[in-house]
Amino acid sequence: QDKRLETLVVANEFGPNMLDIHGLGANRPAYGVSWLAYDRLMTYGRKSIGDGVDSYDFTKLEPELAERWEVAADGMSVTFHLRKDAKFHDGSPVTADDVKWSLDRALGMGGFPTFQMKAGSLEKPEQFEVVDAHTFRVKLLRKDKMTLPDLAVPVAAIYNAKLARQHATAEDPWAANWLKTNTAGGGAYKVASWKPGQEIVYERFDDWKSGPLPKLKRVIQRDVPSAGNRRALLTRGDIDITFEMPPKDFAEMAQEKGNVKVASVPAENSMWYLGLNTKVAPFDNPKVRQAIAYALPYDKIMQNAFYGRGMPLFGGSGVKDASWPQATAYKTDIDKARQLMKEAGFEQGFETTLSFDLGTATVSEPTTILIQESLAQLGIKVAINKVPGSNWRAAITKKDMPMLFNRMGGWLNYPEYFFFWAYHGQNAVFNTMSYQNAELDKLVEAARFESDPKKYEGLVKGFIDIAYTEVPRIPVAQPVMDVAMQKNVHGFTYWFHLQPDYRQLYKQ
Amino acid sequence: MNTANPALATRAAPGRLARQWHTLRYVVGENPLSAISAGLFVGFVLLALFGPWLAPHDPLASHVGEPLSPPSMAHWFGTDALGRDILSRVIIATRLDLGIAVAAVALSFVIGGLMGAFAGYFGGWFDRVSTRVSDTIMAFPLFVLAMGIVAALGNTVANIVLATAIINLPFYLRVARAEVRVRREAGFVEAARLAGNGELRVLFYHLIPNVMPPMMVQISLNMGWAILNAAGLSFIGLGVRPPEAEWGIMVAEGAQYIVSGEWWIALFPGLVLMLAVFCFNLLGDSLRDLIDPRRRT
Amino acid sequence: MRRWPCCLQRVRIALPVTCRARWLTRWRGSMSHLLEVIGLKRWFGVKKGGETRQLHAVDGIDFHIAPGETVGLVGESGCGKSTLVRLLTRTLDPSDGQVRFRNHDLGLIRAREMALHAQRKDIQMVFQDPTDSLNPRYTARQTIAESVRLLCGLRGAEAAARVEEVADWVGLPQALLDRYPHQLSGGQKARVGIARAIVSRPALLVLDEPTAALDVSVQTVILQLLDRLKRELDMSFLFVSHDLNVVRLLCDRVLVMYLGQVVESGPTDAVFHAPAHPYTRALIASLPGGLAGGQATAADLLVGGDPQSPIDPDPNRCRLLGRCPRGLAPCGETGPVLRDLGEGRQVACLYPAVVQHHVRQ
Amino acid sequence: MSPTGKTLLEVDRLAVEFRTRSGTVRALEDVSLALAEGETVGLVGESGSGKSVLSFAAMGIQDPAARITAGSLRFAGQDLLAGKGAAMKALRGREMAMIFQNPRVALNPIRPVGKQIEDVLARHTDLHPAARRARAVECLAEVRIPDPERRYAAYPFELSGGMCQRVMIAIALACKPRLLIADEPTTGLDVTTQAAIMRLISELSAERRMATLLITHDLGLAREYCDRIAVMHAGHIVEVGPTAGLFAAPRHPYTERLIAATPVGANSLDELAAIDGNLPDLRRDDLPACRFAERCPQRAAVCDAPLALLPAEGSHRVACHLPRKVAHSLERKHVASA
Amino acid sequence: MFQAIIKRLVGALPALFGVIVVTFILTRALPGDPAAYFAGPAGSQEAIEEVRAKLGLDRSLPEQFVLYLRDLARGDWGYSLTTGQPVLTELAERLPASLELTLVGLVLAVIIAIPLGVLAATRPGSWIDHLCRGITTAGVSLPTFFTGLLLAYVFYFLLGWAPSPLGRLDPYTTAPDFVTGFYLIDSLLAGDGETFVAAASQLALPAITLALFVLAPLARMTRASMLGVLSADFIRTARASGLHPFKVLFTYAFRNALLPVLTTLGMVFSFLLGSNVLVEKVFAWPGIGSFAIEALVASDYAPVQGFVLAMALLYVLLNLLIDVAYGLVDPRARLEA
Ligand SMILES: Nc1ncnc2c1ncn2[C@@H]1O[C@H](COP(=O)(O)OP(=O)(O)OP(=O)(O)O)[C@@H](O)[C@H]1O
Ligand SMILES: Nc1ncnc2c1ncn2[C@@H]1O[C@H](COP(=O)(O)OP(=O)(O)OP(=O)(O)O)[C@@H](O)[C@H]1O
Ligand SMILES: [Mg+2]
Ligand SMILES: [Mg+2]
Repeated sequence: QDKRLETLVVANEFGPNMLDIHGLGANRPAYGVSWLAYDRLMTYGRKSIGDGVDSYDFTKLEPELAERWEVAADGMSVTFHLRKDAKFHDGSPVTADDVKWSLDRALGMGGFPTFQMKAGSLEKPEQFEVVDAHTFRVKLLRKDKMTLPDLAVPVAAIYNAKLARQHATAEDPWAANWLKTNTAGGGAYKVASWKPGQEIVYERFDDWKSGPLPKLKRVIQRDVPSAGNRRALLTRGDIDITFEMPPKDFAEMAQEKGNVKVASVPAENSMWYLGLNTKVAPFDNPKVRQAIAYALPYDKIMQNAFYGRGMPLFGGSGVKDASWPQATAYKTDIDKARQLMKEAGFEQGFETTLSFDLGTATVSEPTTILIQESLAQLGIKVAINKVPGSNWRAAITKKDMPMLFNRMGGWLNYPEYFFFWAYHGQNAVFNTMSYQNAELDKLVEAARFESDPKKYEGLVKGFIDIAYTEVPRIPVAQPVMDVAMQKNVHGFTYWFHLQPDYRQLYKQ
Repeated sequence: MNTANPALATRAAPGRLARQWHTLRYVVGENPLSAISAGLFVGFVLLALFGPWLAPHDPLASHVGEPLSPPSMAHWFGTDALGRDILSRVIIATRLDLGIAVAAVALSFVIGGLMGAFAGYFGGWFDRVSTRVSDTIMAFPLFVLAMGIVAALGNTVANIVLATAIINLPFYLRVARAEVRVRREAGFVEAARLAGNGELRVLFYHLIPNVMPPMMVQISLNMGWAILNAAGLSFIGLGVRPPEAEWGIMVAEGAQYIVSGEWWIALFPGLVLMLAVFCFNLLGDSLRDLIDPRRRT
Repeated sequence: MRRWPCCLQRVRIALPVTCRARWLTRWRGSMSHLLEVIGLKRWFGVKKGGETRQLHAVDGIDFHIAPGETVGLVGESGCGKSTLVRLLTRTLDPSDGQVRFRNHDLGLIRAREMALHAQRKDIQMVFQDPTDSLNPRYTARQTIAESVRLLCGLRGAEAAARVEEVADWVGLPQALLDRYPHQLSGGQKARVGIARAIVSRPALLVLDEPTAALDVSVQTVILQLLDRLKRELDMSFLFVSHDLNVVRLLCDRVLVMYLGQVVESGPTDAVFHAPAHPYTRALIASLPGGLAGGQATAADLLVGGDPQSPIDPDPNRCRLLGRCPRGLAPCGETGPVLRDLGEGRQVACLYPAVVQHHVRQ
Repeated sequence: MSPTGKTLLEVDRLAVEFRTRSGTVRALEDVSLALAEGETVGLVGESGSGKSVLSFAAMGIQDPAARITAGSLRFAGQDLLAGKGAAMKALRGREMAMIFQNPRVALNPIRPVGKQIEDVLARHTDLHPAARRARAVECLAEVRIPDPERRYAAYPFELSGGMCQRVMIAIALACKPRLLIADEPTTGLDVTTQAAIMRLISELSAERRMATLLITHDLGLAREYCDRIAVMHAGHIVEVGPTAGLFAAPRHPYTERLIAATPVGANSLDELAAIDGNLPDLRRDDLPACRFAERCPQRAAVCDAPLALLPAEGSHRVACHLPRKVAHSLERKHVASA
Repeated sequence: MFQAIIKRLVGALPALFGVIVVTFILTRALPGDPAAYFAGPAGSQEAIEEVRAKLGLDRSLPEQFVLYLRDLARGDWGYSLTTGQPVLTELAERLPASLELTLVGLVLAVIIAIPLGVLAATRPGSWIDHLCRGITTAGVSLPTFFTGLLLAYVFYFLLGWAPSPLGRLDPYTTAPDFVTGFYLIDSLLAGDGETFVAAASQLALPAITLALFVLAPLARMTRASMLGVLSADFIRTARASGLHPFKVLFTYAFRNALLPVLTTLGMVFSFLLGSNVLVEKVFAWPGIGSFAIEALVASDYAPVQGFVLAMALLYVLLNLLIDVAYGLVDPRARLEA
């Protein structure tokens, strides 16, 4: 029985596809592996948000591998002092050299890690400097308030450079191949075994020094693709915790009186939205976009697709503050929508296609069907296109879908961060609407480096207002991170990367 | 022309019809399952034809007020997550599902049947090539091939039909080829040649009409299989697009509600799907009864 | 003789006599032969143990049929009778040799093209199994009508009238014309088969065991029908059978085949009363009633078990060797060839039984 | 040529029916026939007259659809139908054996022929395996199969039709039965092979004083090999008598016609006479008492009266109200002698 | 015999080549862009092009095909991009899971279907016959995923008789040492009864799901061929020789009836391998079917190609096996040397 109390059985829809978060094509569960098997220099603080649920605190940074750190007086560099007793899983000590190698690697691997580092203005290897074995310095390119937070995200994991170098080759200087299937970290958990597509088993690293020793000795994380099965497993007590169920299941389990409880935390900095491609007629016409924003059956969607597991991002009363995400002022008003359509010259309606990612079908499908039904009132004939996951990214990159229902979130909880990627005229992949607005661009760029809170609030309100008036994307709901677990599981913490953190979990 | 084609020979029809009617009655009478399947078949055809008029509700209209309501007098099969009437959706889906099955089977029947008949009759390189083609298709795990085709070409109804037709092709090819080969040497074929029939005439007027019965059995069995196939594709998300009602999708959607106790969402479409396949399978058996009572299965 | 509709004659006359020069130059044999077969061979490739070997189904056959003559062909099962028939009716291509019909070498026409050839209607055939040879999906009328249409070129009412006339001719009641084969009795099916074969009034009718599948009681009727047709329509018959009694009653001349070759031929009575070849003797001896008045002895029966294999037989060896009650050493060294015995008789045996002059009773 | 020994098989007023989808077929009605030891009896008749049904019923291997509705079967005094055919099961294969037409398909295609003989031996004797094998080879030798040792392991498809028929005879005779039923044993074989097989059967039955029921539709064959002949028509035995007498003076019009239709001894086609009409449909409810009546040229009012096999002369018996008088018998002689 | 087997294998080469070509074309036609997929959510156009070059996808199709063939010839089936493992290793790891499931399903089906078929054939037209037919046809009419879900719901969720649908073993049992990859066999080899029971109970529901699906073709074929054989002449001979009814039924009839059943068995097996895809998804079974779906969705060419090729090879081998088995039963069909 003790063994059971120290073992956590997790079921998720699908597991990691590799063990290296820097790897080409690493999926989201791989972030979770990185989070547990590797340490970072710093981590975020935690705060209780009631109901025995914790959330990370993005305003607070706390030590992990670094005991402490100090920002230089000019504000252009930060010096980290590493824990002297920290060890990697193979027993070798953690040194500044490892840190440098790791951060260099994040820049050198290209793709997602590089992109994420760049978000914190970490762009060049020269920025990373080994001072001595246990002292490490990061030089800043500019005074970016996101630099330090960005060193606490999963991408900034610290690798065992000595071990990894043994597996590096000339073509593969970063040992990418080896690290795909092996870990070289010093995190709280070791990967005891991994069978891709089946399960990953973690075992506690008893020598872990970067925080209080976790209570769970062993975590078995199985892939169970069928949500129904996961729910059954949980209800019957065969697993301890599971995620990513249809909202309806969470809604029901939260109501049920059984042995299951549901923790839910609104996911920061993210939203479900209906994107309208501003490069495709008639969505290049703001009136049409507004008409659609008025025609969406918000309440129906909340009730029948989200089962209330989401924060409404509609029906607000205008942009009053800089909080993010916040509600738009739109609410379902077909007459107004008709009026706008008439003004735009589309009284007769038109035909278009609404796409969504098959992987999100549990929410997207009912939503799009409701949208389709509702837009029919404006004479808009919508064909629904389910795009399998593999095609989704290709399609998004191409930006040729006229309408899409999608979810977007950012790790670093700043509105300008979100807007930079999702609305800015640089036209990043996430600007799925190909939206261009010079004025908005200016406001977003300014906000990033604005240190005066008052001015900052003004800038933020400014770009939110533009985005909500022009509505290239119509926010629908802020997703909620739901987790269902046995009542004897405690200590759940919400993290921005949405992956479970077993270090704080315990069974009682 | 008229006399060469038995289907057009109305003069002889009464005797034959009467006889077949008699056999049919016998087969049905002796085997209750055949009677059931025949009844079901008629039912499904009627549903497919008149579904839109029979459905009590608008199958596409959502009723947010009554989502997931269990079967009741108003909604015999209950409603789904969007409050849509499942009975109506099941009824409407009949046309699409049967349509897919019929189209796919017709396609593979015509192409596979002709290829097989030619291969069986003329032999030679065409035989070798078409046998290779069918071997190649058979060497695939068939469902995976269908998945691949739909995934590659896009999940439209046309592509589902195409994929289903392709994986069914070898069966028709083989049946037609084997049956033609058996009969190629039959006395009546030789006799037809002596009567001055050219090769193509022999094939089309004498052989093909005679291999139709075994092909019919194959058709009926394949219909069921085609429906299952389309449903399977829907289940893994490669099926028909929403909000089109299709049995497979409805089951797949309903599957996630089973555990939470909303069994009706998956159960009714699943049952109807099963009934349809069941009916076609039994029908195939009964056809076989009609054709060859002794080898009945 | 019954009056045939003039249309038929018209068709016949209208047929162009395509005499290719080649045929003329190769023309030999006497004009009196309707059909002449010269050195006809048909081999089938069979795969055995990876290599292809030749099965000599018909292995060098010579014979002829005169107009109006009825020739019987007997021989044991598998000796190549049907193959020979198919070669003559041109549904199978010969490997070698000639099939001369009215002095044209029909063997040169590919079997596939024969269907549309002008001579098609002059050689017709009645099949062994009346059930198998009727398309189960055609009524009797459709079956006969097809021949009328394709062979006589008749259409519409003319054709319909013709079908009924032929049905009359073979004694098939009009009421049965609209029945499918499975609704007809064996004798009736046989009549349909015969009717179909004679619509075009062929010069040569080949009958491959036409009564083998019939009951005795029906067989008699069919035989008598055939006999009548032969006389009244002035056709030549090649009558294949393994019922020697039937051959004896119907045929003028008989050919005895063994393993792809003709081993004896001659006028029926003569062959029956004084068979020269040991195989013929055995054949006749095994008839109930026996050889020439019950004098059959065990010595006349074949010994041993199985016949030799028709696959790549040794040409320098008598094919009966091993079953022949005499079987002498030279038989293993020279393959016997057909030689004349006088009185129109031929035999292929090194030691034929002495042929006594036969006195008809 | 009356029965020489004691009666072995006795069929008494047997009636067999088939229930089919289109009505009840009364395949046998009131059939009586007796076989004595060492005697060979021929059973002749048109196709469908019920010869096979009778023989199958005698062996107890009839179709599941068949029902024996009346009559009895006795073998050496034992009632074969008693106790759900228990006696029959005990005797079948040991005391009574049967061979069929189409020997090639009548043997198990995937079992060596020797093994098939052994199966019978294993069932009916208690020979140990080695002896069984030896006996099986011996059986093969008994039916004059050359090289029996080698043929023991042969499969039916490796043997010619004649050989297969010999194997079948070997299987039937393996346990030295007292009764052999041969249902058209030579149909489908070549004339020469046919003669050899028939000789073999008659030699063996003479050797073992075995009663033989030879079923055939070839009158010539029956005439050559049988002591007595029974003529069947539409499920009735219409005439039975010693061979010579029956051929010389057939009493029943059907027998007469049958003989007339057989080309065996005829000298020209014109001598042959066909039998009009077909066998009546045995499903009919209104079958006349004499089932030949509807085909009979001399049908009279009396023909509607019930009918039984009545003695005509010696052991010659006939079921006809108007049998031919001896004097009226056919002029034609069916002996092909000079 | 050996030669004949080689000949058969060589004869299968064209079909295999066909499979390779078709798979190659199909995978390239998949609309997903692997380069876009692997460049990650934030990949810019240049990043995507870079990845494309890395994957060799910038070359012309024929060039890619030739390279692929060359690698195959060297025994290199490529790497799965999603898992980073060599495809062969992945297949070798997952194939036993699928095979074990399929075989157990097949054995289950055979154990039920063949007696049912024989029973039905010995009493054609009886209520037993109709019942058999009804049951088996109902089985084949159920979509496998529906059956699986239903079974899991009833026997696991409602009744609690079956263990959780969590793959090959419950989380608290460790897998036996790898010998054959079949847990049932490996656990027995290791003498670990507990693991055996655990593995067997995990197998039960998915195997039943599969078995239900193929019950019908097997029972139907058994019945038909049994009926055909029972009315054959040689059965009459056997009965006339007084052989015991059981001997007639089994040694004579059944062995002959087995022949077409064997052929069906081969077809059924390849069918099962196909339907595995769905069943594995329902029961979280770590077989190659689920592997193939994932790879297909990720447009990960190498595993899809590898999977199909492996299945095709399996199919060829299976047919060979059946031919050999056929020859064992039927002397007429023995493979000629
Ligand atoms: N298409 C073929 N391919 C190979 N062999 C063949 C073919 N047709 C016939 N044969 C062989 O040729 C030989 C002669 O066959 P054929 O049918 O002519 O004999 P038959 O004398 O008509 O026999 P039966 O009396 O049984 O009808 C046989 O050994 C047969 O197996
Ligand atoms: N299983 C059956 N079902 C219905 N009727 C049957 C069945 N078996 C035989 N009969 C009928 O019984 C009658 C006698 O058949 P049987 O087989 O004994 O004839 P036969 O004299 O042996 O003929 P043949 O010479 O053709 O073998 C026929 O009318 C036949 O239709
Ligand atoms: Mg022949
Ligand atoms: Mg019979």
